[in-house]
Amino acid sequence: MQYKLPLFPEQASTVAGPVDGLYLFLVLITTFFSLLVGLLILFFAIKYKRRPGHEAEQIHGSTLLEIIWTVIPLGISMVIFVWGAALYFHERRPPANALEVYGIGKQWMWKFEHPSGQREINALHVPMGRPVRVTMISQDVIHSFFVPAFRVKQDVLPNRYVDVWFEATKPGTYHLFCSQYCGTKHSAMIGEVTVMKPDDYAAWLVGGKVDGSLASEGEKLFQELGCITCHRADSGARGPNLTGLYGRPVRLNDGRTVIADNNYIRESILNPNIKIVSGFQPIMPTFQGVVSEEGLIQLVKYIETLSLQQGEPLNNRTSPSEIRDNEVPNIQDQMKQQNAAPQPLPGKKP
Amino acid sequence: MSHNLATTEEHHPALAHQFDTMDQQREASTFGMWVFLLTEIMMFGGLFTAYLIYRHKYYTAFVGGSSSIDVTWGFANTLVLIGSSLTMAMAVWAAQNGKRRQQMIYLALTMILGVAFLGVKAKEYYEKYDECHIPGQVIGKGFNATGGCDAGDPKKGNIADDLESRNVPPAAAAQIARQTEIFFSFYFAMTGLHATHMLIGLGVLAWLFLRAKRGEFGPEYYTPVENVGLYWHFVDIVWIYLFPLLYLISRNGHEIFS
Amino acid sequence: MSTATQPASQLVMPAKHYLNDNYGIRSWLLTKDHKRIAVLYLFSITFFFFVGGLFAAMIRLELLTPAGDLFTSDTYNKLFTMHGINMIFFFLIPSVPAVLGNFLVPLMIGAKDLAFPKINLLSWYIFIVGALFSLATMVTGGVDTGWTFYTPLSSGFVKTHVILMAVGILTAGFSSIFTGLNFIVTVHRMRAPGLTWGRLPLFIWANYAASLIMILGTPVLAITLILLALERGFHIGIFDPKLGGDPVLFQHMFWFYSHPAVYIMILPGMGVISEIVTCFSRKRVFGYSFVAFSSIAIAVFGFVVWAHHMFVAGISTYSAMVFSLLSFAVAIPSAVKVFNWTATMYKGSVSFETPMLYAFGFIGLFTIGGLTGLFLASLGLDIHIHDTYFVIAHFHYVMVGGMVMAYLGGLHFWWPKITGRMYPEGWAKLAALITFIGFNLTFFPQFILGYMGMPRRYHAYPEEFQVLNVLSTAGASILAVGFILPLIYFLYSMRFGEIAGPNPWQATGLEWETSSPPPTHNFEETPIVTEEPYHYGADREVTVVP
Amino acid sequence: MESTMEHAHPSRKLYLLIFFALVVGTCVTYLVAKIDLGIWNPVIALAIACIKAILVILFFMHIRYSSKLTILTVCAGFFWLLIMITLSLTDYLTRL
Repeated sequence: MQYKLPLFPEQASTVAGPVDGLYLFLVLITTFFSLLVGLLILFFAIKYKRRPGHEAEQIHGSTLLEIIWTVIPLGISMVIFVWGAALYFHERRPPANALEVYGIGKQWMWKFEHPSGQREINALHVPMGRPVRVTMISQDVIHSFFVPAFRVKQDVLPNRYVDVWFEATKPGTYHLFCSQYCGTKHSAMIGEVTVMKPDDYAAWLVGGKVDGSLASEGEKLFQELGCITCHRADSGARGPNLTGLYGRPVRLNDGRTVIADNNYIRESILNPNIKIVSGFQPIMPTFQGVVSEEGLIQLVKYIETLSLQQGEPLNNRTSPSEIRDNEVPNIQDQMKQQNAAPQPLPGKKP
Repeated sequence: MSHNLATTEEHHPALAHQFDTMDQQREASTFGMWVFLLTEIMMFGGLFTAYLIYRHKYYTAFVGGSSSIDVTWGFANTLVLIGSSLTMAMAVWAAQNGKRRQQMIYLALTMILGVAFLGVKAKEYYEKYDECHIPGQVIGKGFNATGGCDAGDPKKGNIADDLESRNVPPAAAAQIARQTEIFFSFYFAMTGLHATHMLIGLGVLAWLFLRAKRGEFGPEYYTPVENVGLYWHFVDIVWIYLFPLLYLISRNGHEIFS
Repeated sequence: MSTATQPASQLVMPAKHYLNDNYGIRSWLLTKDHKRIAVLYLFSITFFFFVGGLFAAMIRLELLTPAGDLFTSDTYNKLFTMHGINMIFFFLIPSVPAVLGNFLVPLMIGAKDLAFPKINLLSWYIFIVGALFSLATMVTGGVDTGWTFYTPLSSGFVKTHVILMAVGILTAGFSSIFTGLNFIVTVHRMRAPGLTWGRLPLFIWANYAASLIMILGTPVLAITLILLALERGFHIGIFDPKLGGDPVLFQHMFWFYSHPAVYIMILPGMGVISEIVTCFSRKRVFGYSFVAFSSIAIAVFGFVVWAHHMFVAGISTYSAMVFSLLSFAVAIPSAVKVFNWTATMYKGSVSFETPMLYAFGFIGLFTIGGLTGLFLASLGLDIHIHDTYFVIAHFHYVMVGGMVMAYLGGLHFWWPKITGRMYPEGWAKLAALITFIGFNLTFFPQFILGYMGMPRRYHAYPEEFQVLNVLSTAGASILAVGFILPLIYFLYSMRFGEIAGPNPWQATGLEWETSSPPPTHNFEETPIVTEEPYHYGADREVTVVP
Repeated sequence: MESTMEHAHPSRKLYLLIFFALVVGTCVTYLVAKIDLGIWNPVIALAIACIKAILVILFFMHIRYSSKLTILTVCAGFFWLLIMITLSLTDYLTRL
């Protein structure tokens, strides 16, 4: 049996290289200072070993030296800070054209949903060479999405969408770990991320059996739950028109303005009357306990696609999340064409 | 003055072996008490920080919850506690000046006011119990999603009904009422921790009273009275903040629900 | 200063000292003597150290193979939780302060006792009550939340005795608060005549700084655990997302204490090292005031860096930047200390008794531990290594490689003062060497494991991590020998060790000017301090390096 | 060390005066709360609370007559409280 002893995980994303670069720099710093201190101690220990006739020379200290070894570490650590912060900033900002995947963590499994409707458990297929943004939520405790080969990690929280993004650079299968302790089978909450070449990925997307895209499932829910009774386009509607809403700033009736992002839409379904759109009455019933996390994701996705149907000029839009799908003329758009686009909503209750 | 006294008073019965003088002992214990109060500041501080964050996050629910508490009792209790602080300060003064009888009277008054405060608090707690405002599902009938025992119950205290009567649309009132549970969690955690401190304080006051009765305190030895006084005033200060933070959230009738 | 060295055979134990002042179990359990209370702590925490060590051994055995085949996952989860809780709350936090600090603070400042001896005894009892809660939890099935008790897992999901354990930790926390309070008041109000702040031993400075953290941080842990217990017991919703709470707030409040708490653990250790290095270099510590103030700086900065445990927990990017920047600031005073210790040896007269060997171990391992902290404070890198074995390795380099080394070094250094007898030097040197080797073999592979991506708290792991795990387990078995050896020879030396005499190391400091073991009231007459600290080689000229 | 500490203590008259001020503060807090001042309501309430707390600390708790060390201790308490609150808020106020 042959054992390998690798020192690095595979580099399979665009940030892996830069992260390893920073790591190596820090390893260098650590080695240098550890050796410096270690060798100095060794040298002093030998040179000034206690022997008869030799006495210690009483030195009180040196302000100059103190300043030197305060300022130099301070300088070095500021370099590390800026370097690390720049990387972090990059890793925290999903590019506008990222492919969207939705993830749900629960004790003790990962569920992923692709916009086109594919569902996976403890597995995630992503294309190579394209940024992927995973929007995640937990159904119970805190989990953490960790793919060492991509050098990305994000805690997955209950009651709140968080996202993480990466751009895979190398086809293959990589570990997906839950890295936040989550109870009994924490170490079994693992999965595989499969990075595929774009063609293979397209084939994979078409190959699976799919009920319907997230948006079309969301539309079904939208009708079943009776949302359309109030959220209509006409002027007499009791709820705000959702078309063109996603990613927009919304003025609330207490004067504040919020961006209608995933979390706002989710919150508005569960606790609709806390942040009310200006000009409307707080009359919507809550859907807490009525819609599952999957259902919420579908509704959010549906509301997002409502904004894409408008065909407004792009420059009127404010949020990058709105622009993203229009700019990318590949798979996702093909998928959209396959899945029936939502029609103007009929004003009747199911 | 007591500095000079201390040097001649080396064999005072209350002088502990590790100290050289009464003065050193007095300074050490008072400083120790202040350091202890420092830890108390941080303990309540943790709660205040959490309170601030949630008040920011669930402002409307905090308004709803706060409105359901009877502000008059809170106001009265503030006065009671301030009064007890005065009598406590007087008790310390009496001890410093060697007036044993007055000291006992002031200590007794402090205790009476403290008990009165806790009595009012108990009444308020019972009211909350009666209105099903105890957070969690363990005590009483459990916190109801409508913010009271039953929606439409003619009895007062149903937060949803209360909000509706203030022109809040029913759907909004229901959701705000459900979120008030978090307000009540803070209400009980904060006033509960405060009341626990009061209870401990009353116990210590009773012990002081007995010692005062035996005539143990005088101009040269009054540190225990002074330290208990510091503790009692600290508990008073906590309440000075709790009153506006818990009872007075938007009492002005401003239309925040629109 | 100290008397000239006498041949060991001529030394005799003092006729009357704190150990033979009176006898019987009552004389120990009702003692108000800080030295006896220190000994009580010594036995209590030694017990918890070996209980925690046993859990560690079981963890390492399980991780020998990739599959989770030795214990069930629930048992494994309890093992690492109980290991963490035992080691942190019942060993590391009380280790140097409650044992060496209790024994030495009054001796070093020339006082008869701590300012509040009754409170000192009370805090031992409170510690024991907390420890009993913890033992009760262990006996009735343990806790499996991880020592961090993250909500909502701890408040609503696990089925073990979380409340009981929270009460245990809370109680032990109050013991720590009272110890800190006692030290602070004692240092301010009980110093011998002439012992100004600039003349205080660095061990006192370090313990003073750690005490500041104890009194300012611990109450926040207390209230956090109270809220957690209320939430679990009464289902109120402060951290529970189902009821609108924010689980991340729990992390903020938990780390507000638990990050500074690592400085409670390491600062007194640094104080011990400062004493040892100067003594065995026969030289005044280099840059006394810088070493002293860096302790205070660490204590203060330690409070403003807590969210670096939460960079991937869902805090805002802005907040993460602030906390990262501040985290780098806390590294500076630690670096200053390391450089000053090294410079202390320069032109010294260095000898290699066991305490000095531990001090060498400390400086080397703490340097590595501290520098790997920079990896974790660096935002972009922390995303990858957060919650992996890298964190475990870093933490153990600081806590075991740093703190436990310092504790053992200090125990060897002051053992003659505590018991009046010497430990066997040869065995002790062997143990120090074994500990050093075992430690590095155990924890160095974990840095690599962590960067490879092995998450912490994993019961089973992918096969490619096995080689490094086997190395680590092998190291742990060596480390165990290194820790059991001192237990044996210390016990042996209490009866059969050579008589030490008042000052076997020819060290400076008031604690060496009284007999070993000291009399119950520490000093025959209150000492008066007229010298600067660490006044070694009084005859020599003092030179200043430009 | 300050071995020459002042042992002056406030008179009973001063205590009564402080008590009176505290009662007035409480009444003002209670009455102002009923007037609609928008954002200023909580600000005024807390400002009065702070004044009351300072009065209690200065006079009832004798800080006005205490050593620098004691004053420093009190300040440290509020300083650390401020650290906890502001640094926690760096997260909560900037979360999107």
